[in-house]
Amino acid sequence: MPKKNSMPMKERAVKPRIVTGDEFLSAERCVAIHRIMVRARVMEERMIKMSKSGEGFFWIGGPGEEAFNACLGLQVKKGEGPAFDFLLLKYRNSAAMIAMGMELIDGVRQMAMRWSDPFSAGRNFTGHFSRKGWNVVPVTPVIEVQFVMAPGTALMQKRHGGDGVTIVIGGDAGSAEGDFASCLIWSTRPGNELPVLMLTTNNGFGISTSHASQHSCEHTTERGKAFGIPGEVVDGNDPVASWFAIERALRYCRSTRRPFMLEAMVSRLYGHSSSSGAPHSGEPDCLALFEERLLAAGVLDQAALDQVHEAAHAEVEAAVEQVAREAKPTAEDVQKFTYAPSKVDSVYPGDYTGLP
Amino acid sequence: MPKKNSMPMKERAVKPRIVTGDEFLSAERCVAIHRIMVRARVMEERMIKMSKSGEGFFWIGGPGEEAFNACLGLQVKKGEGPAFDFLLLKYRNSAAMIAMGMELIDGVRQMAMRWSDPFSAGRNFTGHFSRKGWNVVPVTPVIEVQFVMAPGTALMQKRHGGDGVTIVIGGDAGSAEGDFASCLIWSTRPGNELPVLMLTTNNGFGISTSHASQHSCEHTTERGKAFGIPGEVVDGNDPVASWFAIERALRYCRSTRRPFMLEAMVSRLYGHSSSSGAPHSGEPDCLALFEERLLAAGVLDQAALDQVHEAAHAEVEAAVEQVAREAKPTAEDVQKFTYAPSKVDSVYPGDYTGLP
Amino acid sequence: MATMVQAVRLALHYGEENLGVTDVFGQDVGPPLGGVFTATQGLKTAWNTPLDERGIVGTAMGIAYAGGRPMCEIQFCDYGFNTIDLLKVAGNQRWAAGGQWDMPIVLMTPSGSGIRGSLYHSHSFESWASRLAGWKIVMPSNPLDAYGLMLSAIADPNPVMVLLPKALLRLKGDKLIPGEPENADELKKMIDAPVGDRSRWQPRWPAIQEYFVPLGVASLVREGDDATVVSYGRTLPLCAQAADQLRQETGAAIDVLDLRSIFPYDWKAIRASVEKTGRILIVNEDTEVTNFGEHLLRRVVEELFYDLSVRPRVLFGKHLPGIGLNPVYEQNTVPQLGPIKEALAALVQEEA
Amino acid sequence: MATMVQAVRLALHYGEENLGVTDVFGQDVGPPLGGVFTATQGLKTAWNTPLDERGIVGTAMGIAYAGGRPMCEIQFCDYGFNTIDLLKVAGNQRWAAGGQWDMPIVLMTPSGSGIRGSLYHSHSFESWASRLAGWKIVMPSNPLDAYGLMLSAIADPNPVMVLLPKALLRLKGDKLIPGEPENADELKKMIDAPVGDRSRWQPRWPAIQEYFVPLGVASLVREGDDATVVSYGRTLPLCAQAADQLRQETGAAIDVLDLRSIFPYDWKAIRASVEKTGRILIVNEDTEVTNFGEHLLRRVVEELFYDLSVRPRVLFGKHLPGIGLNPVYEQNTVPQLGPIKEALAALVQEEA
Ligand SMILES: Cc1ncc(C[n+]2csc(CCOP(=O)(O)OP(=O)(O)O)c2C)c(N)n1
Ligand SMILES: Cc1ncc(C[n+]2csc(CCOP(=O)(O)OP(=O)(O)O)c2C)c(N)n1
Ligand SMILES: [Mg+2]
Ligand SMILES: [Mg+2]
Repeated sequence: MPKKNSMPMKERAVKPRIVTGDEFLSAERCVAIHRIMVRARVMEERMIKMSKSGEGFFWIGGPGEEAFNACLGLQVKKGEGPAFDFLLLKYRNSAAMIAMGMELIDGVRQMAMRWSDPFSAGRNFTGHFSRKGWNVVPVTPVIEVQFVMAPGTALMQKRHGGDGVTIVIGGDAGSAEGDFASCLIWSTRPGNELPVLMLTTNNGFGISTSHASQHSCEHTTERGKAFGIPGEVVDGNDPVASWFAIERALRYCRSTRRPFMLEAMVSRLYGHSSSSGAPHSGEPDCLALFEERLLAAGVLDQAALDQVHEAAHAEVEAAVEQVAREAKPTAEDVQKFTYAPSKVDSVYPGDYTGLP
Repeated sequence: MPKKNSMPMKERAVKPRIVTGDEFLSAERCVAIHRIMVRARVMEERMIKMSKSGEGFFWIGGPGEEAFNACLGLQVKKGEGPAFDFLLLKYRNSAAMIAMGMELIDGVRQMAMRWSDPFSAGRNFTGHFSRKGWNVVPVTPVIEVQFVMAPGTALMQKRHGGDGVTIVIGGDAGSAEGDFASCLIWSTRPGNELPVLMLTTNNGFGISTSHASQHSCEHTTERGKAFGIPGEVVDGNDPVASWFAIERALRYCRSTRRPFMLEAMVSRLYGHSSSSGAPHSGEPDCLALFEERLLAAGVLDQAALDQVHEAAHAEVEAAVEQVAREAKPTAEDVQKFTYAPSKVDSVYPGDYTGLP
Repeated sequence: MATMVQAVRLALHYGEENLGVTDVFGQDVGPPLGGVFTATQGLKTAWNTPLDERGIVGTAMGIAYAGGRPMCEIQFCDYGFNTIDLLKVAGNQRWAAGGQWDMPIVLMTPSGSGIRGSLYHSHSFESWASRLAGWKIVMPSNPLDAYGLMLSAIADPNPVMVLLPKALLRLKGDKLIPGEPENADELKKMIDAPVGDRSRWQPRWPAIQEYFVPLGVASLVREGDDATVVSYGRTLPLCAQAADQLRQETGAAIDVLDLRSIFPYDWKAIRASVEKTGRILIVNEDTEVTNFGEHLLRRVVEELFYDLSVRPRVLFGKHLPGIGLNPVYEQNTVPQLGPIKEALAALVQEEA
Repeated sequence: MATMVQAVRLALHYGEENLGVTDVFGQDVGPPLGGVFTATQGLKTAWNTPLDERGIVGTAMGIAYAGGRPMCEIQFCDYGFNTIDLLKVAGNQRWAAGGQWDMPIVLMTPSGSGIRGSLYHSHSFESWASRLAGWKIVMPSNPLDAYGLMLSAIADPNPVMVLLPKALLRLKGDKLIPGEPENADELKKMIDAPVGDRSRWQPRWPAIQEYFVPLGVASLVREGDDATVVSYGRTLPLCAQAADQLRQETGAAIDVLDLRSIFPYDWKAIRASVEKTGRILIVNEDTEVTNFGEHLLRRVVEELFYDLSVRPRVLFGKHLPGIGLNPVYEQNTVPQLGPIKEALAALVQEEA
């Protein structure tokens, strides 16, 4: 519930900041991160409702990973082509996309399976982003295959010059797929090391199966050592620690043009997906924890926090309303976008048009 | 060339032995190992000739790996079922098979593609063994897939009780396949660790591609550390070192029921296969090196060595001659062994008989 | 009556107790979940694996080599496409090694559309699977057949793939499994894990009986002289429904064959029906280029060409990269009742 | 005349110089070997990879996403079966993401039997490949077509798979590639690496020219009114030979269609020929259950049933787990000249 009479910024103590160990984030940065986290959370919670109301079907997403993802998205070198960072994401990275500038309505469009969904034209599950202008390649529902693509984008970045990095993200359970190991090998070919930032968001589970029950290797970062890949494990619930761990990791990849591994310990606040009912798990909530710190440090007061939430709710509701009026795909759209136009194809010079 | 008048055993110095560091092998064991190595080498060299003469086609095999493989085969707990060791081999392990008791003529039968070939009925390439009575599962030409099967046999062994171990062997290049990593994960599931001996025979190459050009991880054993798997690297050209490294590795797996990694540095004396022409590579030859040591230590004299070679040649020639008279598969054999008989199949109660 | 997931669970239990099943495993197959569709809840040999399909298939092979009888699950067939080489090896090892080793593995996986699964929970697998020589492939369309086919899959000493139609997994059958309690609620209480904490829950298994649906035997679910329709899985009940409606509306009587076994398929049954009717429609929902139904059509053309009164027909899914999430996509990508009925009507009506 | 491997090498060189090819890579593709069949010797962008097919396909996709134009090789198609999921993703990503990204990758791999390759160097891949929606698949049967199809594969912005018939890789063609020296020995001296030390060898490239064989266009290699035979790859020259022999022996004149593109295939050409002849035989060497040729047969039956004078025929490889090494196995598993000729003769002779 938003409260009236929030304290205006200027009245607060000078230079409030949020500190972890000997690292800190300025009030301005905290406010920016917080706003992203809230907007992501509110959007995802609205989507969970949509999955129950029939406005959408399946939900899967990032509540519990907002702190880490917001810090990541804000530090991406955003742009198109090998001079910029490439992002090979999974399905819990909405906060990173929002940090990069994604409008919430675009997330809602995908959840509502609209033709206007800019990521998949109403074809893919929510959270399966794709954005060419930002080098966000299509998220595939197939776990971990992004790790065998990462060496390809990173190779082009290294060849191009500059400091573009390939950021590839997987879950803790997914690291059991051989593709994770392939990325270790391909990104350290002697003389051909590649600027790949291998991220794991470790929430301790793959659906119902605990990480601890299947993995003797506690952190994926340990697996890099045999390949000379440095790594770090960070508390993904702490935006301060996350911010600087990501900064260090990116700096290493950008400057050395070599791989780095970072594992963030995160929560999975609404369970695996709407298939498991999406009840609240009771795990530590990075947003609630951050807000306590923001209040304690006087970066924001309760009223200001409430305003952020209120604005996010309004934004999402407006989005849901508008999206409800947007067109669905039609029967004619089913074959669209199968093929790119080709001058050397006599059957499909344009798109796919059914059997030859 | 065999020489006459070889020194009889009893005239030799008392207790000659072959020493490496503070380990040694007795004369008796050396003689046994040597005889296996020679028989393996002579058989493989005859097969290379067969690949050129048209008596066979493609050749691939183990020259350069005999020392390590002979020591391995002699230490296998041989038998059928989960109480015994399982062997998940590749195509360069003929010396291990010979050490276990394989008749050379069976190797020749496969090279000559005879119906009598006990490993594949004239269907598979040479060196692609299979022997149910010895727990030698079919060697597949698909590199590295044996590493995802190993957890299965080892699971049954652990469950059965006793000290049976799964011995799985791959090449250095093959370790780049994700299946190698899968074996690390599956054999160390917490509380479900498995008695798998993961062996790599590192000859520095995969066909024409050097290990050094593709792998920042010098030895596969380094990759076990993140999973708590102990490991060792051994000079596979030295039977003494190999013997004891294998002994230690097997003892660890047998007693702790956990995985161990062993990498043997070996030579690839006739190149990758007959496709590369099979010329001698000039790499260190474990057999020649061993014979020098046997002579120097007085375990065998030149005449005795020559006799071993002579006997092996005679054995192989007799085998080649006999095999030439043995039947080839016929057109009727093409479908055989596709299905095991089944009481619940109304179309194929016996074997496959063509389309339903 | 049991649902198909319950039938599968009962069959696996029967297999554990009577047919030597040693391991039921896969992603989320063991406690606490017992499978994303709950098909493996409460089974005594069920265990969870790492998220690694290649490891799952390979481990099953290893268990079989060492004398076990494993049933492994690929959570959705959509995620089995990185294991085709292993499936090939499982199917060829006996042939390759001159008949030394059996390979008694069962691989179970949900297949097909109908659960709003979007790109990667809507794939069909049977056309791919039918190309795996050395394997046997089955796909039930009702709980009793699921029970009987699963028992045969377990008893057969060769690799058998059990494709479960995603769309039909939660539907109840109309025939009791031998030994199944008559009251569905009672069955539920006995073998469905409760919502919430399951750590101390134990199933109470009904005294179910042996019941094999032999491999390679189709089931004639509707009978008639006017035409033949061959199908299986999700589209089978739609074909039966279409036939029923046509019968009522036009009096046309149609043989509806539930293939049940995709390989080996029941050629005798297909032949007998086509010899009788001279008209055939083959229906499935897999993509239409190099579709298993095209193989059946080829057999018909090869052996029964001169028995055909009219052009033989097929109805398959579109050759497209996937099935989209918005229902508009799914409805226009894979066969639904309407088009099946239209195709059947056209088949019956065409002048010979 | 160039062999097919030389033609491929020339095409890749042309692609590097003129069509933006950035990477030619795969196992043993770079120096010193230049490919197990030498198809990539001397190419300036060729490099060796780890022994990891999934890494190869994935890296190609990554390169394409980042604006490159990669040509990757799977050493033998037999070793590509652990990458089917990745091939599916490469084929569906454009569709899945609403057309945002092109995926201009070429995947080249030797396919089929004929080199005494035993179980794992004899597989055919086209039936599998034809199921990969979003891909285009080609398979040349002579060096000039290999050159022209490879150029089209490179120029096309979609994923294109180039299947090279193993058995024909070292055979010379009978037509010059535009710009190819007339003397085959000279070509060899210019572009084949010497035996022995190659560390300082450099190719001298002839001034070859652009020559596209458009995707989806078959080639009519023999003409006649009496029957149609459709094939590609290893079995195509056998079909042509059989047609020639029949013409000499019986006077029968047969349309021999070299499909060249497997997807999209040239339906117009097939239809025109079958409308003319009323008789068709489809030949390939892939296994016979759910074979791409069965799809073509289905199209024929669907659209040309009433134009057929006699039963349409097919000749494929047997549904078996593999091809054995002993030549007895291979001869009795995949179509050879004798059976092809017999089938053609029977097709022509049958009374309408
Ligand atoms: C190859 C593949 N196998 C199985 C699945 C089904 N699946 C979807 S998410 C998931 C668990 C993933 O766990 P993790 O990698 O830890 O990521 P998290 O969901 O916990 O973020 C599974 C098994 C899949 N999508 N892809
Ligand atoms: C999956 C797979 N990919 C490629 C090949 C082709 N191939 C056969 S042997 C080989 C090299 C193997 O090298 P390594 O693992 O080091 O074993 P080595 O031959 O050196 O003993 C390759 C690439 C194969 N057999 N299987
Ligand atoms: Mg997780
Ligand atoms: Mg090697």
